[in-house]
Amino acid sequence: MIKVKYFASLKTMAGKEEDRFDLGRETTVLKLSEAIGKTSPAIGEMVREKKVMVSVNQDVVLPDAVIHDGDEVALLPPFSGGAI
Amino acid sequence: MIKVKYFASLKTMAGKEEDRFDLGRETTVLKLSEAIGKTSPAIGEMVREKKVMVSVNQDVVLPDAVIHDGDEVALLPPFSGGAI
Amino acid sequence: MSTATESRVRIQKEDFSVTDEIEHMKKVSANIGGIVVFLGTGRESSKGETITKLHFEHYPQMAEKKLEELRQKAIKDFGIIDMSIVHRVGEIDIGENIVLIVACGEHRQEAFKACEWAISELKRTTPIWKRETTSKGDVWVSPTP
Amino acid sequence: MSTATESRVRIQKEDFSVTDEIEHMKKVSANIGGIVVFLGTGRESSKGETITKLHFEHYPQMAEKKLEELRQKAIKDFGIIDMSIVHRVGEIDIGENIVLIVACGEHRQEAFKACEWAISELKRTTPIWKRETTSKGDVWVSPTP
Repeated sequence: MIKVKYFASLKTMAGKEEDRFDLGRETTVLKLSEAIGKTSPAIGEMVREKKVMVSVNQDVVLPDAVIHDGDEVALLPPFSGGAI
Repeated sequence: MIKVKYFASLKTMAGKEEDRFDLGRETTVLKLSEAIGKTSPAIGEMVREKKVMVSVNQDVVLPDAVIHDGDEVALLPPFSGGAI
Repeated sequence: MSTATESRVRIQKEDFSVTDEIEHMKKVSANIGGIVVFLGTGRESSKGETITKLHFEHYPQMAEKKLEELRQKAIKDFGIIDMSIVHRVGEIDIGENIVLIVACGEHRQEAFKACEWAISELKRTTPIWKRETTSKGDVWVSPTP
Repeated sequence: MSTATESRVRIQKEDFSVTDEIEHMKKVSANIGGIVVFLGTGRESSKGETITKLHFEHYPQMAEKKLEELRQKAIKDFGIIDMSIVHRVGEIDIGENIVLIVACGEHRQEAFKACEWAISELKRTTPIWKRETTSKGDVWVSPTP
């Protein structure tokens, strides 16, 4: 299973904090975005259009990154910490 | 009378915090430096060699400034406030 | 009112004391001569809208990891003695403290550079998000430079 | 322990509280979003010599006047909301606070610029002198950039 975490505006859009997907032993960000898109089409599209960053096990990855069974993936809208 | 204030290293050199000189209604930094030089030759020389700044009534002045009876003159070694 | 703990980077709900954080850092070295602090606070208005409340959310563990990376890079690249970073999350009122960066150097020049770099790098790399509450409702904020 | 008074520039013997000074400044405006602080502290060594004590002397009235001019120029030239400056005089131990500059801006960029300018301008224009006590005796210090 892959755990997917949603933050900030994506959490609101998804209506949940996290999801789990079974995509075999190895998959890609693109395939994961299609799986997410089945229930949240807008989010799937945002990932493919690179409007959100993707982290795997807490490291930001490129769109062609490989994801393994057991990984923690997070969809990260643009950061806005640090006050002003 | 002109009041002359000594600060920091100059206070040590002069052995006092201030001095008073009667140089008429109007004088110059150069003439004042000569008056100071009678008792503290090294200080008079530092003023003439511009190794210290001179203020009149708390404003830094140029070496050719005119000083009036009643003015407060201060001899200011290079500043070193502000920690590092 | 504060809890300056041993950890040099922290994300916490509670407010912090700037004095306590600085005193804690001073103990690191007797050669600290210049300390530069950035304190970000909640502003009342943003793009003409009056803000009544702020809310910060973070990605736990990843955010702390990024802050620690940032701290170590600041020490190495700018030659400062040490740096501490505290960012609050949860509800924050106008005027309250949000984020604190304390850069300690032997001299002031490197502390200024490191502190300014750190806050701009924090905004770029640390997974923290801000939601503003205005009369029009709640909005997740887009990044500002 | 501190006495954050109404005055935005002060020269005093007593220590100050960084937190109190900042909280005092926050009351100036609800639009302060970025506060940059410079805190100068007493270092243990200077040019290889171990310092045991520092002593600061100032030209009363002229020093305060220069700090106020500096504050007003910082506000005008950098577009910050406000600035406060406190400098201690008299005997100061290693590690103790010497000087504090608090620059408050709507945004951080102008606050960084104003704070860095202010400390370097203070060193250049404010009649304050430092004497260091080392094992070799007491020395009035020449200016450092």
